[in-house]
Amino acid sequence: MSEKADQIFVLLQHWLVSLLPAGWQQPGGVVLAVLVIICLFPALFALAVWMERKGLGRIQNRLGPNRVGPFGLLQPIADGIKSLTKEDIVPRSADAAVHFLAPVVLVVTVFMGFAVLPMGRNMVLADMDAGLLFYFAMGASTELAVFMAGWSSRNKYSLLGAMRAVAQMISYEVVLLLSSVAVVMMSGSLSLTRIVEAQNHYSWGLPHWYIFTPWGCAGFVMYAIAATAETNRSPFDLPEGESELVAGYHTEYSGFKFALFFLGEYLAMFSISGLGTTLFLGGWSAPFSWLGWVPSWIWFFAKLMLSIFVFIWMRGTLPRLRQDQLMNFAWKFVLPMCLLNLLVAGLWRFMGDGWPRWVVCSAILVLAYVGMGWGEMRRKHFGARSYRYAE
Amino acid sequence: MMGHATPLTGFLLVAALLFSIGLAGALTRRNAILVLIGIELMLNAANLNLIAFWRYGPHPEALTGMMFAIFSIAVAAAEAAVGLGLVISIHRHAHTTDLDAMNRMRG
Amino acid sequence: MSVVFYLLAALTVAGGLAAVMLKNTVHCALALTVAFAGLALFFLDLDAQFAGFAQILVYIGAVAILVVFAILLTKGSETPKDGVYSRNWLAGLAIAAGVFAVLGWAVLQSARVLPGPGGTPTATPEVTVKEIGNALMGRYVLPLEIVALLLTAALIGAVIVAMHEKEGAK
Amino acid sequence: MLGEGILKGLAETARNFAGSFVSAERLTTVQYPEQRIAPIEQTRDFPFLVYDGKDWEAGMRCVACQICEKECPPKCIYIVKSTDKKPDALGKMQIYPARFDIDISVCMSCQICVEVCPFEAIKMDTEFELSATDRFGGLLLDRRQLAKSNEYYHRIHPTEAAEVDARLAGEKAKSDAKAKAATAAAAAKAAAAPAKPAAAPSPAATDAAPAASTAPAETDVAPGGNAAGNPTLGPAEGESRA
Repeated sequence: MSEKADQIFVLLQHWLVSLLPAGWQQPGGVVLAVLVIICLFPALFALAVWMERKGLGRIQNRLGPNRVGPFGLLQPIADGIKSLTKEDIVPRSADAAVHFLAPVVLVVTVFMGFAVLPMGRNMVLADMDAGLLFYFAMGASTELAVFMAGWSSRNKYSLLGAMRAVAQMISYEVVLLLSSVAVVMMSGSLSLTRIVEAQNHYSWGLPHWYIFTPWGCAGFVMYAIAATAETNRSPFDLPEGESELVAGYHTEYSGFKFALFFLGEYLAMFSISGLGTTLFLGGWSAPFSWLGWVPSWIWFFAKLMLSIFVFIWMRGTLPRLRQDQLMNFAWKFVLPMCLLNLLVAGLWRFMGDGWPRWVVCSAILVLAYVGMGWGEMRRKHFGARSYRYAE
Repeated sequence: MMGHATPLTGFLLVAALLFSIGLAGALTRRNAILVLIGIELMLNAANLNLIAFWRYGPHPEALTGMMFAIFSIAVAAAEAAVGLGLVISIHRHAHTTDLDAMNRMRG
Repeated sequence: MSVVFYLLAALTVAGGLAAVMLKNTVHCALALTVAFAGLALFFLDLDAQFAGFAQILVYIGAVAILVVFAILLTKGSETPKDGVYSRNWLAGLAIAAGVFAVLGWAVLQSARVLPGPGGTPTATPEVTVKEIGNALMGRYVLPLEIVALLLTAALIGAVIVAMHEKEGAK
Repeated sequence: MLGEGILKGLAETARNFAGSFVSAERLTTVQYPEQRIAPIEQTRDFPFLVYDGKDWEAGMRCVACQICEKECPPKCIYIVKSTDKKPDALGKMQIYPARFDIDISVCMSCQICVEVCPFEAIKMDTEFELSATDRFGGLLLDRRQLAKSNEYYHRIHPTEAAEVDARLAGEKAKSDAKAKAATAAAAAKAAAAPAKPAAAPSPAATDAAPAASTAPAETDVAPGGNAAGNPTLGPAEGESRA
């Protein structure tokens, strides 16, 4: 029975596709899967918006929206309708074509990132051999959309916000790539389905997820930092710093285009935490061997929602980082740790099974972390601020 | 997907066209950055040729064409970085990116 | 000539032409990314999956942003006062046309002279990333190390060249 | 160790998040239109004019002295003096404002008008649900809308209203005593007048007496008069402000 529940969606797809004439079967299946993704994730986006507003409320000792619908569940729909009916003002001096294209490019590239994520046992839209590289290729083109948005609005604040956002996304994309290269090194393949299968074994009931190895844990922490920065969230949301940059690169957008940016940001959050669960948290594999009967796609979406909650939790807690702190942190702390993590992963691979490799690898990583952390904190003289003025 | 319907010459013609467009851009434009854009286009046209010959060549499993293309992508990226660095530092001193104005070496 | 090929060719050539001819430099850079995307689709069409994704990642992800940053840093986005084309643009155009004529002639000649492999492609090779990895670590390990060295040198060089001189800056 | 602070912060917010489900008193907010938090006594929103007794027009304390109009920083008060006079609380005939407008869309609730008013005529209200459909006319409150009874004032600012009433009652008592003294002096003078033909030789004494009696009356009247009559800037001002 559990096998049928696990493959319920795949069987559904085959049954629907079988209704089509023979020639159209293969493309029909793909179109069906694309339709599912395009409907499912905006629905999850509405759920995430609700979770975020209620979660932040609870963190700040208040209730959060509870007027529209039971427990405020219809609040995202109300927001959606509001943003659809709002007037869409395009500044006269804005560059109309690029101004219109920016949100479209952003949402399209973010949606294409979902094609390679394995959401359940053989439930992946496109099982590419170089799936991870495809994902990062799509991730890289969102920066361009951000720049287009910032530049085309012809507004100093949005240009400043766009420059900050692009600089931040580029430096943390390097970290994102390097922290996932360690996973590729260990699983031996760029295809995400094989990475999940490599993690899908159990010893004494505990899964072989990569997060339970020293290099995997360090890699996951750095991946989480880079993921938060890549989606301009919580401590790294300087580009949309309301206080000083009004709303960063989407200042001059209103109505539906602003809703598209909002959707784009949340979809990026979903896809990057989806990739995080696939690389480090074992994708759709169950946390314990005796829980194997639960359908695989439930695990994927449970982990996804958990990481969304951690995003919200961090947003409710951490103060915003300044631009230079943010860049220094990326280039001077996280990147060296990532390179060291690659060495440690190599060491882990060739030290063979047994407890010594656990001790050695974790010792190197902890020592490096404490050493660099101490070095970083010692030089940090919290004295008066020094200002550098542009000539 | 069964073999390609388009013969090799199609790809070569497109690559040649792209190459000459890049060359035209590099030769006729006044702004230094647009000359670099032209050069990027020429490099990409060469990549397209490499991949086309690899795909239509006798031994595609030898991966030579594709390896060349990947290395050429890496080198082109490095070249673009250094080229733009130069343009920025020239702009800082001469406050112009106009190629016709950069004649201080004429002596 | 399949429809896909024509579509991609049109997209790429249009992107290239726009990148060269537009007046506003930032529009040129965006048109350049369209040309890069067209080329990446060409690579995917030629079953070079790894090269196609690498092209998107390196060119659209990095080089396009680099060009755009350079344009903004050198205040290139304002339309230049004295015309967009250099003085002797006609000569440049003539040279480019000449080059295209020569290349085109050579391509058409070769197609006529060498029938057979030039025409139909061989069976689609199953190129997996593992093979690329083995090739990179096997036959091409030397170029790989040299390119690594080159990239580091270019990284440091570009930073030093474009870095802000502390003392003695005018 | 780097990152320690982040973990402590996350733990704190987690405790807050979990706590909000467990203990209700953590939640500081209420469901506004249905439940309301009683405004604290010092709340102030927009000014209103106090009147004694039942009839708002007769009992209005304001005497259109226009000090508040001059002192108001955003200049949102507009007063037109009346031509006739009406008796005020102390029975003295006073001018009253024929027109007293406050534009609450301009008013910034700074309470300067309350501080400078020598007659305790204008106080700060705690009413904040004043939204209007017409943004200009709807937010320009005229004399009728501004006038509110002393009892209302006692309800919203109990302690302050009590002090004001005490001071006004004190002044009233003083002016009554003075009035009584004045009538007594007038009666004594009238009694002294018929005796004058009988006692012609003692005019010097009566001259001194009236001078004496008028002098103290003068000093008595001055503070009381000033309190009730046209205020002149200067010592009297200082006294009523204190």
